[in-house]
Amino acid sequence: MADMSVTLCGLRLDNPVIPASGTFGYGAEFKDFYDINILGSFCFKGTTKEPRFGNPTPRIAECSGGMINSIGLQNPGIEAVVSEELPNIAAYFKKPVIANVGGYSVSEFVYCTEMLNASPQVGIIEVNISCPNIHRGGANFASDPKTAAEVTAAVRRVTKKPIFIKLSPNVTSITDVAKACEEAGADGLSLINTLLGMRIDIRKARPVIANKIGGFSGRAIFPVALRMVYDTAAAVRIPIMGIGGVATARDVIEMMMAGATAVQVGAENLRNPFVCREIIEELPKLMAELNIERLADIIGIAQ
Amino acid sequence: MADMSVTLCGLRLDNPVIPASGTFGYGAEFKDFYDINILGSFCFKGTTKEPRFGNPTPRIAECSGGMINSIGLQNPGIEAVVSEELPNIAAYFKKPVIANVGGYSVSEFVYCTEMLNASPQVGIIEVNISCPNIHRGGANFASDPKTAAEVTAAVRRVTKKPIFIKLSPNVTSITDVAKACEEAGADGLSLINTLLGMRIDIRKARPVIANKIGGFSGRAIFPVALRMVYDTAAAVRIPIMGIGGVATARDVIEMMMAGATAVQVGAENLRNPFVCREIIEELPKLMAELNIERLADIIGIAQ
Amino acid sequence: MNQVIFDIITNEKIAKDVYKLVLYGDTSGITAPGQFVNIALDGFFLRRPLSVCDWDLSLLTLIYKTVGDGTKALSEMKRGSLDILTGLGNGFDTELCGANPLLIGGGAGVPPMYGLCKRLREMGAAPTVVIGFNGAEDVFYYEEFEKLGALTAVGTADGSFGIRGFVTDVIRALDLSYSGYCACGPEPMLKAVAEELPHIKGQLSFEERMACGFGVCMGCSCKTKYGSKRICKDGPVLKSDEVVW
Amino acid sequence: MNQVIFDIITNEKIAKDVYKLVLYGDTSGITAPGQFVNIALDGFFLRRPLSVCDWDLSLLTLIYKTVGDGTKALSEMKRGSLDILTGLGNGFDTELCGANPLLIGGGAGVPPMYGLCKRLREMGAAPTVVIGFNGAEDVFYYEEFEKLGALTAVGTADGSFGIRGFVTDVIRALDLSYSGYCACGPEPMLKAVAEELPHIKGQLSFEERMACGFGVCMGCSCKTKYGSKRICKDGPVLKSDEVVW
Ligand SMILES: Cc1cc2nc3c(=O)[nH]c(=O)nc-3n(C[C@H](O)[C@H](O)[C@H](O)COP(=O)(O)OP(=O)(O)OC[C@H]3O[C@@H](n4cnc5c(N)ncnc54)[C@H](O)[C@@H]3O)c2cc1C
Ligand SMILES: Cc1cc2nc3c(=O)[nH]c(=O)nc-3n(C[C@H](O)[C@H](O)[C@H](O)COP(=O)(O)OP(=O)(O)OC[C@H]3O[C@@H](n4cnc5c(N)ncnc54)[C@H](O)[C@@H]3O)c2cc1C
Ligand SMILES: Cc1cc2nc3c(=O)[nH]c(=O)nc-3n(C[C@H](O)[C@H](O)[C@H](O)COP(=O)(O)O)c2cc1C
Ligand SMILES: Cc1cc2nc3c(=O)[nH]c(=O)nc-3n(C[C@H](O)[C@H](O)[C@H](O)COP(=O)(O)O)c2cc1C
Ligand code: FES
Ligand code: FES
Repeated sequence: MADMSVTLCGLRLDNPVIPASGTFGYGAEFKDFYDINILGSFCFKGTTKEPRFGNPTPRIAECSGGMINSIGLQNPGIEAVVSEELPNIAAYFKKPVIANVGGYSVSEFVYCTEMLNASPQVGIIEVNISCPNIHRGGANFASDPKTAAEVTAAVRRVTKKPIFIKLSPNVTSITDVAKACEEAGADGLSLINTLLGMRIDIRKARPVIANKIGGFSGRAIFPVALRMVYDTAAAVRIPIMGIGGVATARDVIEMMMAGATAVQVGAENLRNPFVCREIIEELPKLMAELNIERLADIIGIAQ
Repeated sequence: MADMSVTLCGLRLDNPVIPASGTFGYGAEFKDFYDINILGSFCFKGTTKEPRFGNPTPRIAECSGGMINSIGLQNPGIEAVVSEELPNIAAYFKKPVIANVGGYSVSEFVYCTEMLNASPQVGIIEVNISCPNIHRGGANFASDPKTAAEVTAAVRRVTKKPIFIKLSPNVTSITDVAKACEEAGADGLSLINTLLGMRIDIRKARPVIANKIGGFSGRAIFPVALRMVYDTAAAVRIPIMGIGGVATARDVIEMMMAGATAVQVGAENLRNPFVCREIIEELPKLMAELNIERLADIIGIAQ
Repeated sequence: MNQVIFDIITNEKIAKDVYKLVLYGDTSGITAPGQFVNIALDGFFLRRPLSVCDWDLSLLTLIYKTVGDGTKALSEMKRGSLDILTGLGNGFDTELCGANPLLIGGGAGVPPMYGLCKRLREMGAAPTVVIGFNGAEDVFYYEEFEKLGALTAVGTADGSFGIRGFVTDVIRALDLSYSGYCACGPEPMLKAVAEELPHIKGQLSFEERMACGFGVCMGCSCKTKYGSKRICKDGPVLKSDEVVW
Repeated sequence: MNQVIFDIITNEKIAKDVYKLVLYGDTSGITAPGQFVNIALDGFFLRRPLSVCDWDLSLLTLIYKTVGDGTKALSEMKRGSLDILTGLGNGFDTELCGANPLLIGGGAGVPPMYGLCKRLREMGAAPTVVIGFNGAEDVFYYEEFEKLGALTAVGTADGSFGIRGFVTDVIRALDLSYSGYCACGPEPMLKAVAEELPHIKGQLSFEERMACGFGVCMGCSCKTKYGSKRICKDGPVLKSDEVVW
């Protein structure tokens, strides 16, 4: 039997396949589609301090091989997540989950992280720093190694849970940001978040998305994500979750060979709700074809 | 009859469709496929001071909706371009062409530009600054507003021809680089060049491309290019050539509505050598459907 | 929600740019009229949501207008199979309709009214149907509604068929009283209907750009008087008294 | 170069992972054996280059091995049409082959040898054919070459068919003299052949990852003694005395 297990900061996952934040809700809908306990883990929708309705609609645009979203971090707020969603999840998901945390100020990240400390269900906190910093004129925390490190250090101080900083691809050097986060105490890195993208409705001569610009993801971005995982894996020692355009078992293998310890599947869940199950079923076959006995052995071997 | 003409820095083009540098050679192969004089213009392969063989092979990898190339600016050198290729082109292309110039130092850009001054065939010089600066530890000229402006100013001093600076998408803020180039005297901007990308050969457990990382382009990158054209058009006053993933007349319209005055078609020429002709034939039909009488009227209307 | 592979039985033009698609497969996921299905199309990243027009144990009827590349590609598929997620959304609550409900459909919003009308007739109700189109060439399913035994009135914006005007003009012309209403069509039509019938309990079916269609992405959120709802999961049908216009 | 829509006539397995594809369409773009065609496949960005195995006025035969997703998808197409660029590359120069040339094909490099052998026989030459495979289950076209009236010898790495060993072992076993040679196969094979036959004029057909296949992208460049050449346009056939190993 093929060994698909991987270990992320001491957390052993049965396999490296993890639905990405924002594409799996809290798992409640998916648990009716298939037994989600087959997953390595899952990462739930990004949570902020206050409840947020998010951006105006349309929030979705289609692209060749992908989609643009502009949800604007709609979520019920960290209190409701801790008091309602986490207990709900406990009823149908028996493994540790990954909590994705967003924020518009350093203190918001800290607040949300502290709120999660008491939940044994939360195995990893993923910190989504691709949000505008309202205290610095709206510059994105993820665009500058300094602000990225600032958030990392602040969150590090308030939790003993493993923290993964989720990086943005919309930067000149993702390895600079990655190294700054590592130095500031990150246990791991998640990359990548969405690329900035847009589409125009040629009949209306205006952007499809109400907010004009949104986050582009799906199969189309895989080569961009892969090169960032590859470069970052060479630049840091902490583990990486590879994210971006993953849709097949083959993509999982490429991501791991590039240096990812686990792999998240995002937009593909929305078009094919069974994709994670399909990947988990396909992986052992592909491993056999490639003579891979332990999946963990291939992490970074293309470096 | 639909009016497809556009004017780029005083240069009137019959239509905005221009094959992109590196995907059309010097036009010699394409002239056997169709009458290339139907094109607005064409942009020939990037030229450096010395002849270059380029990178080791494999130089090509396939992606979902696109491809990665790592040609490494293979070209016969500016002298051969001026003394052999330009006279060859004159025999089959009757309109001004766009000369794409590369360089690994400011002086190389200056040298190549000066060499083109005497060629009346060259209507526009496109300066590809997505090359490593060998005098500054290999940092890319396009990654920093300062070095981008330095190249622009140096080239500006030595030519009266319109210069378009070709920007890289692999930056945190393309508008900062764009504004720096505008201030330094650029007549226009071409964007975008390729995204950094990679693929791994899972059977060999190593990158497909000999140089590991290459330039990702094709349909997949269209939403990224469109948003950069949109943002840059709002930030500068000089005209923009929109490039990246363009494959249909519809894409041309989106690019122009976002703010492009002309549009270049790259990788799609390689899979469908007739794509530019198809777009030029399709444009008047789509204009009629959308009630567009003069194509030039839609430039930037989605802003 | 079920994922089902359906076989195309027929896919024919029934009006200007409008096609009727009849599919064979497992429809057990569909539980109420006004629900929708989400269709995967080769070469397109997102699925295309279409309302259930009619269904029985093994046949599913959809009616769609070709508006963009996806629906155009669908209209060219004359045989083969389609990967479809079925039974999405809440659908209309027939219990809330009463004995003589009014059903209003505008353009591409007409199809779900057919399945609803059929169920209501089976339940013994006497629905009145008002459907609106731009012109005569756009009209479809007028006779089908009549065959169900429903009083059916058609309005066209240019007056080339039935009564000239919008569905609200037709409603005014009929001047009947109703136990409730159900409507599907463009948002300005839904708003006009709600304003026209302020004292009647209504159910309105909304459209929004969707990514998943099954409630996880928050792409289709909509503010209501009772908080945020997902058009794909908590809708597409909202009650008239919760809608924030 | 011509762009032609070909109809699939047959597409059958002829050996382990090897398929023979017969197409109907305009072959006038093909001017020499050893040229290749470039096939567009739905859902794949780049075309797939395959050598011309055989052709007449309206039929084109290709033989391919399924190695990845593209060739696998091709092997599943049993009918329909294909968008193909034909007549790419230089091909073998039959004039340079002389009266008794040696043709050497290894694995997926065997197909172009068939068209070449046929033309040489038509010109009155007496080619000897040496083809190499991994094992008996991989062997194809042995009888077809014999039917052309060419002395044909097969080698397999595991000895399960013909002579045990590589094509160079077969060449040594035959121990004949030749007026020239032509070879197509994996690069290590081409190199071994060139070293085995240093005094004979050879033509060697190379492979490289290609984007355009018609000479504009510089994706397939290769250094030769006489400068850089594009495998797709100046090749795929290079002369033995220009190759830099
Ligand atoms: C719940 C629901 C039920 C629907 N039922 C029907 C029906 O029964 N008959 C019918 O003709 N149409 C119906 N529509 C509208 C139909 O989904 C769109 O016309 C269709 O998706 C357009 O696809 P396209 O590729 O042709 O257009 P494009 O404009 O090329 O599509 C681009 C993207 O925008 C989306 N999109 C475009 N228009 C709409 C729209 N009006 N609503 C939602 N998404 C849109 C597409 O799904 C796709 O993701 C329904 C929509 C929803 C949300
Ligand atoms: C001039 C020429 C003639 C050829 N003739 C034949 C032939 O007659 N029969 C045959 O079986 N094969 C032939 N090949 C090899 C054939 O092109 C590849 O096996 C095929 O492209 C693999 O596609 P895939 O999608 O199955 O593999 P994948 O590995 O999934 O393809 C990914 C990408 O790599 C390229 N690629 C993969 N392997 C090769 C290769 N060996 N050479 C060039 N590109 C490759 C593909 O074209 C595609 O762009 C020829 C190659 C060249 C260059
Ligand atoms: C609809 C949608 C919502 C998302 N919401 C979040 C979020 O709340 N927090 C976050 O860190 N990333 C979010 N993402 C980004 C994904 O988690 C992922 O990083 C990105 O989409 C790239 O992966 P993909 O190409 O597989 O989609 C969202 C993506 C999508 C498509
Ligand atoms: C094979 C290839 C070679 C290229 N060579 C050059 C070049 O020499 N100079 C340059 O400025 N851009 C070069 N480019 C970039 C293109 O001109 C274009 O900016 C990019 O590919 C994005 O457009 P596309 O998505 O339409 O391909 C090359 C692209 C490809 C695919
Ligand atoms: S479309 Fe995803 S939640 Fe409604
Ligand atoms: S593949 Fe483009 S030049 Fe050879």
